[in-house]
Amino acid sequence: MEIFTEQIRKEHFLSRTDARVKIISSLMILVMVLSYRGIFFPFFVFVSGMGLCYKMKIPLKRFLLRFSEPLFIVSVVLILKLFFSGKETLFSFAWFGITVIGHSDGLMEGIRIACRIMGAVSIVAVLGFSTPFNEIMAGLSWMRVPRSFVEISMFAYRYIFLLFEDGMVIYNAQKNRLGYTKIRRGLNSFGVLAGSLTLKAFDNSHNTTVAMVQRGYDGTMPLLKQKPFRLAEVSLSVLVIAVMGIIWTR
Amino acid sequence: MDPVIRLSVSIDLFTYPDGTRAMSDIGLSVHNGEFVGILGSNGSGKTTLLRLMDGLLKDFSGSILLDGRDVRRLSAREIYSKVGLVFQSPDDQLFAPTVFEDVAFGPLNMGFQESEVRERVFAALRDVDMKGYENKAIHNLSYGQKKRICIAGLLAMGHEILLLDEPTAGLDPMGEYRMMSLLTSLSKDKGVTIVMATHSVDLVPLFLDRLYILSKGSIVRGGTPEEVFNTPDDMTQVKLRLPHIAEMIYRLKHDDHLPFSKVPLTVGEARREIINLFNRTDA
Amino acid sequence: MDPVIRLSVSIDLFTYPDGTRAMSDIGLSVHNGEFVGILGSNGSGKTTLLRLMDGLLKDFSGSILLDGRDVRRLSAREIYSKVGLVFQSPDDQLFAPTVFEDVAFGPLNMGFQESEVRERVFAALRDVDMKGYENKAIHNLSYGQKKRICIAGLLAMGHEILLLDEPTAGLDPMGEYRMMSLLTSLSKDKGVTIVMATHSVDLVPLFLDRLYILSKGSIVRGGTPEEVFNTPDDMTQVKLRLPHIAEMIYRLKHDDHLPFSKVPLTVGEARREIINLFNRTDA
Amino acid sequence: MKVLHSKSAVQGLYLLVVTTSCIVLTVCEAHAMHISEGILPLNWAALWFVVAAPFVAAGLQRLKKLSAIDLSFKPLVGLMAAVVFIISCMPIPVPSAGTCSHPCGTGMSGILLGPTISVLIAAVALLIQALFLAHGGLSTMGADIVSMGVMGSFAGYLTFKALRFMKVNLSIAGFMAGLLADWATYITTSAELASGIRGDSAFVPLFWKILIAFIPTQLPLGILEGAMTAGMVVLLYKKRPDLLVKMRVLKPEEIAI
Ligand SMILES: Nc1ncnc2c1ncn2[C@@H]1O[C@H](COP(=O)(O)OP(=O)(O)OP(=O)(O)O)[C@@H](O)[C@H]1O
Ligand SMILES: Nc1ncnc2c1ncn2[C@@H]1O[C@H](COP(=O)(O)OP(=O)(O)OP(=O)(O)O)[C@@H](O)[C@H]1O
Ligand SMILES: [Mg+2]
Ligand SMILES: [Mg+2]
Repeated sequence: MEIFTEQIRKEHFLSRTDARVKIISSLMILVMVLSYRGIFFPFFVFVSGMGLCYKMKIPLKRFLLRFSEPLFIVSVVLILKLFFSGKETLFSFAWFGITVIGHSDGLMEGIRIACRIMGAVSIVAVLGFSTPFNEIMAGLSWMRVPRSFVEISMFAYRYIFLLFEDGMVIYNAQKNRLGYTKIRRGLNSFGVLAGSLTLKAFDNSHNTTVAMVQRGYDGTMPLLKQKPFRLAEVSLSVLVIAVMGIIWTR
Repeated sequence: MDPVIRLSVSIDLFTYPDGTRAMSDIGLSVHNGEFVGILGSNGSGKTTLLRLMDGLLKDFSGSILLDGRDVRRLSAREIYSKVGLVFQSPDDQLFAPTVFEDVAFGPLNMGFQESEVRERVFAALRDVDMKGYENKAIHNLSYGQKKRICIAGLLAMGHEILLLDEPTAGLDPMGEYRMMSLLTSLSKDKGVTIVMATHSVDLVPLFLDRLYILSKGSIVRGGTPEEVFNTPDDMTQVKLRLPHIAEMIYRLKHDDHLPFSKVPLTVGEARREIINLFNRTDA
Repeated sequence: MDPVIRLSVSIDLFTYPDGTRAMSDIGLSVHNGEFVGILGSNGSGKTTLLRLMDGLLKDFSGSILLDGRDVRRLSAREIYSKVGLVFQSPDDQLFAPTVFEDVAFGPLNMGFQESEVRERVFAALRDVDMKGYENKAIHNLSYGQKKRICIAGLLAMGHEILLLDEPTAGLDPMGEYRMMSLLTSLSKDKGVTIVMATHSVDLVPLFLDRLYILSKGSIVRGGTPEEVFNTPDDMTQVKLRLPHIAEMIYRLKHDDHLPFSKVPLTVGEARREIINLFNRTDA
Repeated sequence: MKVLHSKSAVQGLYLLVVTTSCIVLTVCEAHAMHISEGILPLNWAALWFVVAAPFVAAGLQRLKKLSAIDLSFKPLVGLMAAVVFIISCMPIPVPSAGTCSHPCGTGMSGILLGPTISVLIAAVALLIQALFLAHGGLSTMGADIVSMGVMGSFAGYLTFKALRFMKVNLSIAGFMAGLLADWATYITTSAELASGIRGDSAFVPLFWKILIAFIPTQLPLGILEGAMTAGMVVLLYKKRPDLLVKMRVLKPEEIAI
């Protein structure tokens, strides 16, 4: 489960910032990125995001993992736009008897989308890299996101880890009894694993509910209490948003 | 013995959905502030009995009264504000990601302020010797450590009645001893009523007020440790044994014909008996 | 002692991914056919050590040799056809829906014919006193029953080396005794090598050939039970204790100054000592 | 003992399918069935949020009602969300589009917990993926909820109900539900994607291009998803029918035998 970026949360300026401030600022910047018609602003956000990731000392592997999917999509979009849309020919060549045409206006359009993607992705990545899940949840709940939605998200988050753990546990138990030494038996073992993982998970969800009810669970999970906003953080973020806004209007 | 009866159980029959007759002809009662043990072999029904008392299993014939009221009629809140159950397997009980969050869950639900919650959590962790583990992920704990956190989770809530399903299984010998002392002091000093299923025969006579022996879903004997731990053969019949000390003195008395006046159950008593004997023959 | 060394462990350091230093400066070896115990308080690293020996944890510095070959270099088949590990928590080990399917999993993987598989399963269930439960759903068993099925699952495979993580925790006293006798006979009669983590101090001297005491991830003592169980204070330092019998005689000898010649560890020996003492003073 | 031999074909298939998908999981990393962060411009992103909102609201309403009766319902929904999360993280390569696609799992959750709850489940899974995996995105969550949550859940649920009403057996109903849920999701995603990135070009040809690019994987993926859904339902039916009753998939009398 190391793909979860939260696992690498370190002590740094952003991780200490109030989650609500981070969420609101990120969402505002995200909206600006998406509504901007040109290239400059998203690109600027992208570069700042990279800078923050660097400051947070995100390990390279996690960083690449996180950006691999968007980068991939960016390249697909660029290719699609370059060759399949637009009117003005940028270049053309023959390829197995087909004339392939690259369009300059298509390319421009592609770059615009690419910047938008990278800008948006990097701002959300910074939020994800710097904020633990339960803080985000507490923040969302403060922002009037329905409480039950927040709660099932927290359950889900917990169960994701549990499923992986239980999967590993069963895998080890099987390996220990020669479960994966022959291919045919291995497939069979894996089948047993999938089935019993499912059943165990259902049982587990039932058992833990019983344990929770025992300890006073009445249908609503207790959440982190929010500390009061700190003036310095709020004013800093207002400043950042204002600067961003000025750049955006240019 | 405090005359107030907190729990009174009388079960004619309880059958699990798969047809297992797990409980029949049970009658027992637990007084206020008592520390009662339930002993029995594997599969004799200890866990089932505790779950029945806790209101988790309802499909039985008979009655279980908590402070005089039928547990089947009580709401979850009414039961669990008084009664806390520690499950036998820690994995059934722990659900939060970290130690602190798990132990704090109960107090948070009770509506305490954050500072009070923290205080209770830290006190409970101290009681089970797990201070300093607050931020450790639950699934990274050792088995005995998990067991301790389970108990801490209940201690932090300060129930009046505790049901404990083998709380000392998997604890190291010192932990076992400390846990039992802690429970005894809860019962003696704070008046907490405790019912505990256990296999630790040797600790029973040191700490428990009274015990019941279960066999195949029925109670076969009940009373103080002295009354119940009688002869080794009676115990082997129900797959238990005497405490080692008692076993030894029993053998010395009956097989080797040393003139012990009684069969002591604990190290302390046995020392006294042996010294007495020694002085007598010496003189 | 058979001079052939089956397992030889020397670990400089093992750290869990979350930073816990779980093991350091470990050196031990297990001879063929030996029955070796590992004792230690909760969190001292018993489970970690067994998992290391079983090849489940590989990120350590040092070496673990199974029949002279590094476990990290061996394939799963090479390790697990020789070595079997019973996990501490039965829920970690049992995965099939019914008792029969779970116990049969190992033998089936070993490629036996159906009749042979059935034979092995039934023999193993008999050994752990669980005959008649073949078709019961695992999640409907009691804790002690699950524990027994775990052990049966390994017994059915007939490994040469068994690693057992507290196999008797949660078993009733008679089950505990029987299990230990069974393991001893496996080791003495069939030459199976057994390493077992345990908290059952009282049973150790009756059954084990040799034991190691772990504390905070290091071995602090090793030897025969007589060599290791020394003074109560040494034991309390590592959160263990002497067997009750030894404790009593120790107290009688050192605090009450009765002239015992040695401190016996088992009921049988203690009886002999006391009778001797008695006869001596009598005469 | 017959346990050594008997294993229904469907269950076997389910197991095989899960096996292969997990092998693939280790091979391939990029995935692209969710619409990625930033692809949709603000107006389109907002539109899809508006479309998704009533369904999410209905889901919340129903969650509130059911969890008041049964305290273990929320944890169960959370568990299903985790399952959907994992299933929809399982990338399968799409050679023709040079990308990966994945099953969505909402057909299964739609059958088991009902379509509106299943929309919620999709939303939760998507939120966690967006925040921590850059799989999908915050701004495109609305669109993804509509395709995976709304279309997937309702397609799965309605198919299952209709087939069960016609007395089709459990495994076939489950299979068809999974299959159609997957295809419905993918068609919707293609439409959303086409409208979002078309710029000045025409919608319909782009939609077809995207649709066709995904066909080589989406056809088999649908079958895989169908098998998985059927496997899950049959597994539960065989081993833990009590759970199916609790989740209101079956009536108590249906498991009496
Ligand atoms: N959920 C269940 N469904 C069916 N049978 C069950 C269930 N739980 C327990 N049993 C059976 O009921 C009997 C009593 O089980 P119980 O768990 O109460 O025993 P126990 O005394 O706690 O044993 P242990 O010492 O092993 O914990 C056992 O034979 C067990 O197999
Ligand atoms: N997966 C893990 N990740 C991090 N730390 C762990 C992990 N497993 C165990 N530990 C820690 O390592 C130490 C040794 O644990 P281990 O499970 O080996 O103890 P043990 O001797 O088996 O204890 P017990 O008697 O309670 O079973 C403990 O402090 C424990 O908290
Ligand atoms: Mg029990
Ligand atoms: Mg351990």
